[in-house]
Amino acid sequence: MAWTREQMAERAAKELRDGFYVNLGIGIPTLVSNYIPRGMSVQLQSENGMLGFGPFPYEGEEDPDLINAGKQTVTEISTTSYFSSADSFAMIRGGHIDLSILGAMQVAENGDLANWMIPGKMVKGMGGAMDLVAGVKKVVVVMEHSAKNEPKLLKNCTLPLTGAGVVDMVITDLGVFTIDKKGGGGMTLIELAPGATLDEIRAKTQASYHIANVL
Amino acid sequence: MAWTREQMAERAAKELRDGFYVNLGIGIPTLVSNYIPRGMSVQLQSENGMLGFGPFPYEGEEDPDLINAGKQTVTEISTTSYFSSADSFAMIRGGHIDLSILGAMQVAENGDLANWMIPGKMVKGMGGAMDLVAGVKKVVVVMEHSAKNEPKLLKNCTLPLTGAGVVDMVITDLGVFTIDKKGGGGMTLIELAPGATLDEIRAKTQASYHIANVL
Amino acid sequence: MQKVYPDPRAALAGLLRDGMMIMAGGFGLCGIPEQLILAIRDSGVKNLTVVSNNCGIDGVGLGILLDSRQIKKMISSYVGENKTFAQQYLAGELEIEFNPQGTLAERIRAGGAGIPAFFTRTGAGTQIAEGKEQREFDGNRYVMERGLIADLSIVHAWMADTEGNLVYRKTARNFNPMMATAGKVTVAEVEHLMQPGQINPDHIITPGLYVQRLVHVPNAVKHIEQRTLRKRTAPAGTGEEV
Amino acid sequence: MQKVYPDPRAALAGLLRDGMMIMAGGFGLCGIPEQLILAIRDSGVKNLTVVSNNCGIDGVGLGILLDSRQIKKMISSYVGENKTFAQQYLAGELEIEFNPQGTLAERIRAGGAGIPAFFTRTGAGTQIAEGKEQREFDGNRYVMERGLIADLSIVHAWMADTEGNLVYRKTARNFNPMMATAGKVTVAEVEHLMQPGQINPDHIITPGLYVQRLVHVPNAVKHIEQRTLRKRTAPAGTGEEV
Repeated sequence: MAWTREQMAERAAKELRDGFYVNLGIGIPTLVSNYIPRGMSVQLQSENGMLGFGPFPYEGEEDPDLINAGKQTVTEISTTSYFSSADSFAMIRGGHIDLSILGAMQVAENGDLANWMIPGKMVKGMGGAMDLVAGVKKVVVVMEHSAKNEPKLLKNCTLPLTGAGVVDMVITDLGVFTIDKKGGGGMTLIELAPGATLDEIRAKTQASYHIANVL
Repeated sequence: MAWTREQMAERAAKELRDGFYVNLGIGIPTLVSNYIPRGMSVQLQSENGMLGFGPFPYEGEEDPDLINAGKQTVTEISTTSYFSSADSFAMIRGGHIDLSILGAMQVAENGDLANWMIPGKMVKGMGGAMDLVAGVKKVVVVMEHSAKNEPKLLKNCTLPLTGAGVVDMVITDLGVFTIDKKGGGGMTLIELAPGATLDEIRAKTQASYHIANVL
Repeated sequence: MQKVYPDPRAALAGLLRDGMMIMAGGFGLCGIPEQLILAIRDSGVKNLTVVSNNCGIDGVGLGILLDSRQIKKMISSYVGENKTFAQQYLAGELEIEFNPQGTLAERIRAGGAGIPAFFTRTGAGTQIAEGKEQREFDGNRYVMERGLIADLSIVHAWMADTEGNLVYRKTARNFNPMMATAGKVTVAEVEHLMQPGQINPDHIITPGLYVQRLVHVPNAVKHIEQRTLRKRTAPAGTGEEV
Repeated sequence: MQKVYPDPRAALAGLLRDGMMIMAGGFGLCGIPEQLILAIRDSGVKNLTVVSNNCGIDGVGLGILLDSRQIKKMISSYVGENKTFAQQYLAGELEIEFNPQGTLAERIRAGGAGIPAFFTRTGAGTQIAEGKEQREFDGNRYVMERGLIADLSIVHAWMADTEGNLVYRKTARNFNPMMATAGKVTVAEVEHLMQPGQINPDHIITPGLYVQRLVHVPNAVKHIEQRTLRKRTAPAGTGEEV
């Protein structure tokens, strides 16, 4: 019956590798931290200036000087280091973060990503999203396959872009797609969520895509 | 009788102001630190990554991890901070150092400075000199007025430049010149060393210069 | 050179004027120079351009200067936490220039470091690049961004010595160190004020030369924007959640 | 992820190849990764391009790799302390690319920070600007300089934890932190090796993500290039100089 939010996060966690440094966006991506395999060393980066952070604090132990990029209170762990915003984005822009997992409004078959503004609505700002998608080695989008019956996987994004040709993988409630953003090989459906069908995906996807042989 | 090296350094020290952050080059400029007026707060910057340093260490207290830009052992003081070379030159390039005092082979009447190479001779490199003269707020050159009877204050430098239009003041053994490097007002002789004469300076100076009214 | 001032008002005296550009440190409400912001409010200075990653929340941090209508323009990466902001913006009373967060941080760092412009991949091919020079290096497209210098920077530090050497605490560091380098004048509010020599010089983040004025704010109240907690699981055997 | 290797040779195993570009930290002989340099000598790798502010002195530091003729080209700001350098250069056996020291530091920082090019006033109107784009911003002339990335960076730190978090000591910091960010692979030799959590996270200069391999060199001998001393003046009343 398609993947739940938790299951999408669990699927995204399969992209983690031992030793990875990872930046997780707000929403479903945050849940990915619950699925880091035991024994695997994965350090989470928070773009406000922290590498290596732990779970939310216990009541009474929250520290106003210790927050993540979502402005939530978090905790320090043994691997933690702190640095300035300039150093944090030097790390991101310089390609030193292995994986960024984030949400999206639209993804195009060439890897274009839109997730920061809807013209005509109040714009809140892009925060660090443009830097993350431009700088991180691998960019994985986790999002609902469609929104109110509007497809979100498109031939071309209609919303203003967060990044052009930046997405490597899209995980939706219905399946997983890879995008050959550098090579121009387009988008490929590589996995189906349990209960999802090729027909259903075809109906809900505007983008062109290949279908991997295994399906 | 002209100024000695020590007297040239003493004259250069008159350019110091309370609260100044200062970079001193190798040679006569280093001696300027002996003439900081008592009670005046002047912090010395060393471009290898140190702000605020003290005199040479006593024997047995020298530390291989604590050197100045001339690779000499120095000492820490209560105001000292350490930083990387990138941060050090950010400080220099960004105009945060008030005064740079350094030596020169040639200075031109428009403020051009040459002090890093002689074509045909083995070139050792410019080190931090090009950054200092380009970035520091005020650049004072301390040098002999002429070398082997060759003038060093020229209409145009004949040696490759360290910086174009960068020198604010030149202190030689014979006197002191200011240069209006931004305004294009040229060079002006403002002081004579004891025993030096306008005739002697005229004979040993190729550059054009005004003579201040006080002389 | 006496850098320590008795209170925030005194620390800003003579530095404020209508229409100036001010950089204010902090990320969300973390590491913001709140006491200096209050002193700016009290000064009544107007038509400010403020460079800050966010704009506080309603009634806290820079939100205070929105309430008092002293801000003409924000240069920020995200302003979503503030209803007053939205109202003033939609009413055409407030300008906003959005910068990607990393571009904003680097523009400030560049301003302080004497770099008038640099190239970044961030924003290439997006709206953010419009009107800016774009150029290819080694097969990738980059946008040219300009360094940023402010008339005044206000920052918050955890500890300082009277020389102006600053140390920050945990993620309250954020934009403060770069802003300290990019103000023509920088004023720091600090929670702990020490004598020179009391901070290990290897631990100093902002060397004193960047700080012209200091004010000690020993009782600063720090705010939490999103208090997120986990439940204590019970000690083994008790079966209770505490 | 095990980052700690038993000795310098093991820490470099599989990383060296003829013709590669290596960044080596240090200023003069201060903060140089000497044990890693010795391991590179022993590896016999050839035709290296080495980015380092200086080139050691005869027989010490990078001077060792000159003696063994493993260096093809240096990118440096000053190489005046080394006779072998002069000989090989004058014999046409060695190339040198001089960069102003601050430009060199910033090129390395830019390389690590994903900035392909930036503008600096340093060198404008001099030989250094020849062949480079020059441009005016706000009435001043600037030179465009490129970011620099190496195949391998070798750095020296005072303390590390096994996660690769690094701390430097006094002026031995110099070029090491930027180079740690600008190597496709970075190997650090460290005087003191700790467990994670033993270094205050506010004091860490190089976060562990920049360091792929570590080697503990507890007995590293450190050199002094210019031992300059002042005389002890005698305790009052003794009339002696000690």
